Amino acid sequence: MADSLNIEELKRLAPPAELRRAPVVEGKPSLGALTDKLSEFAEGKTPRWWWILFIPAAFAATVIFPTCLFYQVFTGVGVWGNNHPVMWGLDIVNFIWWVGVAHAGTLISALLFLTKQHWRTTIGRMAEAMTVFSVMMAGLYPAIHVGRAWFDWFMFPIPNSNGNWPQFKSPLMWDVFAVNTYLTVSTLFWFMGMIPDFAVFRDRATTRVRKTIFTALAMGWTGSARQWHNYEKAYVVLCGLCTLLVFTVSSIVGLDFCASQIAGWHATIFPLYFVIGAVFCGFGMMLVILVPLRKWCSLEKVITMSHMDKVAKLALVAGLIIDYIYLQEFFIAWYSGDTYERWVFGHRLFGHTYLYLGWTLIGINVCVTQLLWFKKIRSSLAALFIIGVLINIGMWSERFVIVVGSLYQEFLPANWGKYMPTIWDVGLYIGTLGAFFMLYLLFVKFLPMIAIAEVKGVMPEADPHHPLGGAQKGDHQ
Amino acid sequence: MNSNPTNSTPANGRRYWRSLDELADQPEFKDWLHREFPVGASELVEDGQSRRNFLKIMSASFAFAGIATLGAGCRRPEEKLEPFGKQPENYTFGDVQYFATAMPTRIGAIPLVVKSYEGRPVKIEGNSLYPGSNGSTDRYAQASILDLYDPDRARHFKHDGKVVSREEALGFLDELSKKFAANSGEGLAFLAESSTSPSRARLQKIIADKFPKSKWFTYDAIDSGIHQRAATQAFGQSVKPVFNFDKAKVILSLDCDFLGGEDDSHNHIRKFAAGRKAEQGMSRLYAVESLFTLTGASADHRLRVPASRIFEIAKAISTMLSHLHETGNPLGQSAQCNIEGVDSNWVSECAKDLVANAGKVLVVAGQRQPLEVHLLAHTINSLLDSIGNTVGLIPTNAVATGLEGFDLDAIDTLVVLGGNPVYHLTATAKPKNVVRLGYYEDETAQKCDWNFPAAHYLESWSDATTSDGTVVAVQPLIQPLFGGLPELEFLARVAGESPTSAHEIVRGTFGGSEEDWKKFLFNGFANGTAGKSETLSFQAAVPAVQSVATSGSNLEVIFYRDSKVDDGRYANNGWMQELPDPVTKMTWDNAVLISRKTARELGVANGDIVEISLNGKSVKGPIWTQPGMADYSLGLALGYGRERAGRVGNSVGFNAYKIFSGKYIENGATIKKTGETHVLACTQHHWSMEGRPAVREANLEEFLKEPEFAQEKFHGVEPPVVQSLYANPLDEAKKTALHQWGMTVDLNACVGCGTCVVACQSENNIPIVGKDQVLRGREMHWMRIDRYFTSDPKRKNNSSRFSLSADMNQTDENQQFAEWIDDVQAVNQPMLCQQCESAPCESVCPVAATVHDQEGLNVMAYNRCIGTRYCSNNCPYKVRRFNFLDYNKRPLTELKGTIYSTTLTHKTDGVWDLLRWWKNPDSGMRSEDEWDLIKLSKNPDVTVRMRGVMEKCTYCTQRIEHAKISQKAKAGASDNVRLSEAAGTIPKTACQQACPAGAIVFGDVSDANSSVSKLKLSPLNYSVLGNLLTKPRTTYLARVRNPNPAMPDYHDPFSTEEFESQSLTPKGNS
Amino acid sequence: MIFPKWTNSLPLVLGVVAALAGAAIVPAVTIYLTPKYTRAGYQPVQPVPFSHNIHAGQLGVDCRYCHNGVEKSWFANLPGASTCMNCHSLVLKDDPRLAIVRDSAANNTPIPWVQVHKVPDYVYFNHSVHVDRGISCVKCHGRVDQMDEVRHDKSFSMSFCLDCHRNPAANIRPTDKVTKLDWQWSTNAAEAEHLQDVNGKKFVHDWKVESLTSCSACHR
Amino acid sequence: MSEKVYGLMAEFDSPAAILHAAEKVRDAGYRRWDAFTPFPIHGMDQVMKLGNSLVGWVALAGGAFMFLNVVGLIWFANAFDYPLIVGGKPMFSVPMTFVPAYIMLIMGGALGALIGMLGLNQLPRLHHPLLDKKRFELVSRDKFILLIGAQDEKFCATETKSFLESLGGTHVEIVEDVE
Repeated sequence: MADSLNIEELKRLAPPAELRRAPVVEGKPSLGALTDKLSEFAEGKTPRWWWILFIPAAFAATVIFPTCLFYQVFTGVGVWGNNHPVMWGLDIVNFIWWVGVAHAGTLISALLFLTKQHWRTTIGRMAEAMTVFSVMMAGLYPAIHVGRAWFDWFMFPIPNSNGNWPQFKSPLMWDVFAVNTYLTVSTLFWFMGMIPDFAVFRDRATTRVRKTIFTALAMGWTGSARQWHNYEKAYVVLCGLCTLLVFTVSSIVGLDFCASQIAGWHATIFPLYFVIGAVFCGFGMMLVILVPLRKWCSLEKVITMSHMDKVAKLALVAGLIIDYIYLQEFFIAWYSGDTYERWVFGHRLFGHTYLYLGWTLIGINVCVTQLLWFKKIRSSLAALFIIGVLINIGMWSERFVIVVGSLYQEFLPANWGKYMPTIWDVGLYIGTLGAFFMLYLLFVKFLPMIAIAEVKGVMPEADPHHPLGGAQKGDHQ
Repeated sequence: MNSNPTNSTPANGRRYWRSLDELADQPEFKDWLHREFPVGASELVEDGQSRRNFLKIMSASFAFAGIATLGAGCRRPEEKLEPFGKQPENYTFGDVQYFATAMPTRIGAIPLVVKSYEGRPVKIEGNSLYPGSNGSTDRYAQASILDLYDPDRARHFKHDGKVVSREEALGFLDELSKKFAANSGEGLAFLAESSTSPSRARLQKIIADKFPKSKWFTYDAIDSGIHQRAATQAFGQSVKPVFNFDKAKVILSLDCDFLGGEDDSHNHIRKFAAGRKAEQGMSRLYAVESLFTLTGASADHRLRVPASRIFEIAKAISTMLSHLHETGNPLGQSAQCNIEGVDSNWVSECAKDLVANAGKVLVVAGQRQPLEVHLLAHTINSLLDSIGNTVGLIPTNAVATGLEGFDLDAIDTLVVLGGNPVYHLTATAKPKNVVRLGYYEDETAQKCDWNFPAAHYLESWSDATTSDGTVVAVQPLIQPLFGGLPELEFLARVAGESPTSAHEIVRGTFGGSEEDWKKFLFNGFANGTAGKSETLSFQAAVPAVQSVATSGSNLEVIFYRDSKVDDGRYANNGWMQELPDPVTKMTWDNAVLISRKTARELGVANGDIVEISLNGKSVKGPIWTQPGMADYSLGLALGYGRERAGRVGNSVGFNAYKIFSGKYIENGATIKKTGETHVLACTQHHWSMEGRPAVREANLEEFLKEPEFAQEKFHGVEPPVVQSLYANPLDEAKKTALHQWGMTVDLNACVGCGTCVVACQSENNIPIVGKDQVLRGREMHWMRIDRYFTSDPKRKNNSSRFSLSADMNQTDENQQFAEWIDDVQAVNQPMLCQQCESAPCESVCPVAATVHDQEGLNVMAYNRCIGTRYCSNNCPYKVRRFNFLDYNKRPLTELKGTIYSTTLTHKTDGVWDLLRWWKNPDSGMRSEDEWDLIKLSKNPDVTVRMRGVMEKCTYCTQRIEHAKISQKAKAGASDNVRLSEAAGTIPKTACQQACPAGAIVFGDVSDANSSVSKLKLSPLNYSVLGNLLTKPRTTYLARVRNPNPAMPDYHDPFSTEEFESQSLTPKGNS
Repeated sequence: MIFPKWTNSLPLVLGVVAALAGAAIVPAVTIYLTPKYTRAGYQPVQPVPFSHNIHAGQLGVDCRYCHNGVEKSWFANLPGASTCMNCHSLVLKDDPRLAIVRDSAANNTPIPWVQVHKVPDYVYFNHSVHVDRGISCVKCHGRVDQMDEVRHDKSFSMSFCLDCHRNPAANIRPTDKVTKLDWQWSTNAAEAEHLQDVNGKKFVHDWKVESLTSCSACHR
Repeated sequence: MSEKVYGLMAEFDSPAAILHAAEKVRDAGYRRWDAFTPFPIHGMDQVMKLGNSLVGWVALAGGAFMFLNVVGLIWFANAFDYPLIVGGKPMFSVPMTFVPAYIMLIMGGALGALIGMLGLNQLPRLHHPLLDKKRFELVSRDKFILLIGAQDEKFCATETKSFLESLGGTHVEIVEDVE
């Protein structure tokens, strides 16, 4: 009786089909079934694909990565291709790239939370993990790219008997703060989000080891209303701060460039440019991670096509803003009449040596991105995966073109030179990629990769005012 | 006497100074103890403090900077201070000492003052007391100090390749002397390099008297004696010419690279620069040449013709002038010259200009040109009253040079003094016995029966005569490090003379009173011994030379003296190998220089290895397309391709001596592509200035019309007016600071010779990095000379707008194919830290390692630097240099490789480097003996930088501080602490002091009366990239060219035309 | 239940322990790992038991009698044994403690004194400019005239140098009083302080003493 | 080992059910009670009259503390303690200070939020009586548990139990506090 009434009413209240929000989780599972589903992968047997991915990633992370790192630190930055005038090469390119990858994670989990996008709940955790691991990789580069890495502590305001302090006018100093903050805050955010899910894992634990670990990690979470009360507040605050971080960290990385003198760097657009570029790049990485994982972890009903479609649309939006910035950058270079600016930007596309990278970024970030306008493309997982990979390549090219392309031919032609990475540059990059994917695979396997409590919280069953949440007629207040 | 080495304890000294003990009983050693200007070599042994002070090296031991080294018991390791046993008088430990000496060259000598620290020479400067000198040197003199500390130099007396004792070797010389005294020198021959030493001449005479049947050959691979021989032949007396470029109004260079490759160039540069002051009237230089030389780069008009056709042009000019001389008519139609490929107007207008300036004309012929061209030059000089005006003729002793009559079969024992005849002559046969005094165990040493290590000129007594005839003293600053023999001592022993000590020989030659002798040594030269110019008339017939037309199958080869390794003698000198060639900017190599057209015709490109065949001999070398080079000429630098030069110089470049037969210009060569390629390491890849106003130029006419042409409003382009939001705190500091340092670089005076670069390297402990690192753009020179080739923009398909212009697309590798490089002008710009008042580098450093001091210096605290390299990125001038690897500590053998050994895997002296580093962080990856020599060679006033540290020019802050501290110590309790030019207390930077042209002026810009302040008021004064508002303290004085408007190739400076073609607002449209 | 009840207080305990540890480590580092501790107090045994206390203190020998290069050079030299023998050829001429000195003077074998005061190689300290401009030995070396064996008295850290460079007026004195280690403006501490203030400022002004704190003052 | 009664728990099946039950528990005058749910339940705050969480204020305090500290640090380090002439720029200015201070504000805020949340929730608390209950493990899954504490003035094992059962709660059990 009650059901029919409710359904009648719902039908009356429901918006037309085309405006109706797609369900966050398909298949209308019960809360218990949903919990089983979301815990399944972490508790189940480790599948073969995981090992196939993990072993090479772990090899890169534990062999290639330390080898390249120690060789560089013990021998000198000279093992890389960096030179005079291109003092920054892959080290900083990869730094910005990794920072960029990080950004989409924060954007998805924080900004979309504030804007009450329920669909974010199923992919938020994965995005946050991507953020944490890529910020780790990003943070590594500035620390080890310096000539004397063992003196990195000079960059921290530690009182010392030399009476020396860091120099706070330097954008690099700001970077130190920004990257450290980003790493700390995103880790906190990620961890705090996981606390209720640790409790889920704790309560489901079948072995003593798991029980012990997850009891410790859950820190005594009971899910009481009082805990939720404070938790939700803290979550909102953290989301707000993380949203600020999305716009701040890449802006500060952008300040490294726009606060300098170099033609091609000295532009006020850089903070925005880097933020949007970072988000764009991050959505690319998101696609790369989501497409295979949803299949291999059998999460098609949780990470639905509607989710993929939304990520793709966001990537498209970011891509369009990036395209606008490209346009604007080239226009300003031309319009300024500044010889040096014109030369640098002319060379990005019509010069030599690096013009392939210039066209790669135009080809991908401007052209390939437009494919995302098409519903057909957005609903093809293969296409999305390929576009995700391409976006990462495109954004990497953009970073390269910005860093190297502005340095190799600047004011005095006598200084002009070229930059080519060496195997140690590339090796370190492969090492960080390996470390990133290794950490990510470990995360997927051992930690709650989907925010169980959050997803349950946005199910209709969780709404006390919804029939599925047990609401009776007349409960609406 | 500062110290008494006989009493020293070498117990904790390194092996080098062991020789002191061994030497203690030698008579010449005792003599050394008692000479006038002693040195404290024994300090090296005795004083731990000074040994530490050798190398102000910063290393990872200071990882806990400010927390002190955590050694045993949380204390630092114990160090010993070992003072003299007997306190020396008049000697203050730690004080700098200066000694006058001279570096002998082939046809003269360079008077020097050498700075010595605790008994070891560390820096060479010119002797400014020497009449006419501005205290400058040439690059060879600057670099020669590194040879002193070369770990590869000959260290042992050797017989048949085995080490023998010094006594045994000297005993052999005695025997030799007795043997030939018995047969009056039958079968004894000497092969020596030319020398201007009166003492050697005296010994040579003694030998000739004592061994009348002996023979003496003087041979130089680079023959600089032709000027003297030509003048002698032309004027019928034994004279040598002195060219007074400062007195000339019009100079015609007939393939004479007097500013670059010729001997005595530093004097020429000084005089030439003195005659080229835009405000005070300037001389005009016509250059006719084949190679693109520094002289050509400085020329107002340059005609590129094959070197073998210079005679025709000289002949044409002299004919025109004779015609004028005989008929009194101005040059008419009859005087047109008809030389294929040469604009006849060029020749005739040049001749007219010469005539118009008669009496103030100087025609010089290059030393590689045949005698006939020299005679023609003297003909013209005589016709135009130059003799006695612009050309001085100084009486001199005739010297026979060459190898005529050198017969191996007739020689029983050949004594080789210096040189490297096996390499220079590619000799294979050898006389029965060869005794050699040599500085290296080189190619020649391999073929000698006896080898005696020679002493460096800084280790030996000698004397020399400068190009103007003044006698100068060569006195040692340090006891021979490896017990080498001075040349005079060696000769005296061969002659069986007594005394054998070089000191006494020189003293004997000098004669005079003890007072005069002391003065001679103090000043470094004997005043008033300069030759007086004589007025002589030309009296020789000029034989004609048959000129050969060159073509692709009949190429002309020009062998030239390399601007770095000379004839090969500096091949193992890392500074010289790494110094960019002033014209090609090439390091660590020589190449086959060729013009674009010829290269195209022959189908070769840069880096292609070709085989050059000449007179049945051949050699392989890489091609390098040289802008401005004459077609169908090949330029081959001598002195490379050494097989036994040492670890630095071995197998660098190719050996052009293989096809060299004594003539510097030869025709009939062919080249063949071998299909192999070779990578050449240049420090500057881009040739064009792309129309950017870095170097600003104008013709004299324009300058007179608009003196302020070079100002910020350069050719109508206004700099943006930007007001800073905040006051510069430096402006506040200026109010109380004692000085404000600044510098001007006169581009009009600079010829780009590179002396400053070497001087800076020597002063500031700048390491060499090796070819591989240069290829990666990591050379460490704090000061570099930017050389741009400019060309008529109409010949360039170029535009700065956003167009798909061909030029923009072009890689630096493809510049060699562009047509515009055929006829170019070259401009040089010394580029060093500009000491910007609003320095972009400083604000980006996260650790405040580079900041401004109150006197306007952009200072760099190396020990604070962590190496983010951001400062270099943000420096628009790119004058900061980064230690990508531990260049000081890397072994010499790794200069050429690409694999970097790391402390993780490398062993030195049998011990893992990591372990060595743990025990002593100062240790390098170099063996201890090599490392010790390197420490000796460093300037203790400048921190030696480790890897991972950015470094840069600071206007020689160590010199500034030294001057300030001296002044303050002198001032004591008074306020007389300010340095002033009037009092002569302003220090000179190393580059300034070394510059022969006086192009660099440094001083206190807050003193309105200082010369630098006055120069900054010059209308020519401008800032490079001034529109970036960096407010550089180093400013440049624009270059003024003085072309002849009547000439067919009269035009605005190409750089100006290029700028205007790129500029958005064309000239006159502002 | 895995964790017993007492573990509930673990976070608090750990927090308190960490706070206490931090509170202990920070001062420990600042005291024991800085030159104030690692350098100051260093007092090696010297080969010759030379007493500054007797020579400089009781006998009143001027510092510059032995360290005679201090006004001319960056380096305050150690005297040669011949300097010692100026007196000790008469005084204590056969004392066994002076055997090394006599040997050194006779044979020119250097005495291996152990270095006490030292700055890092990249620091270019110059004695002459300090001593000639009214900075007393005592400011850096302490009361050497009261030490039997020389002890490293001050920290010699960069901030130690900076303290004086930032405020030369507080440390400057008349140039003839530089080697008088016990000299005071007045025996009355308050008056001495006042006189130092007044005269210090006067000297700084009259002698144009600069307060150099930029890198170039010490590093090259 | 002593055992003490910690409270009575009752299980509910839906968010609405526990919300209604909570209202009734509140209306019945209980004060020491709590609802344990797998996710926050909309409306529970009002039912329990929890008011506004203090976490926000803790975060604000953390952010402000960091911001002011960094501003002070920069002024002290670069303008007061060791002023050096850097790039012709002022020793202390807004642009150079704001960026690091602002980013550290975020750091302080975030730390404040987390620490505030943990502190107010008295976490970490590894030992909890409820964790011993087998049925409690379902709270993180799909069950909703209401607990009335033994220390509540109105608590009475039997009465409260029947009260809870009357609210529709199932599996009403006593929770013991094990030392």
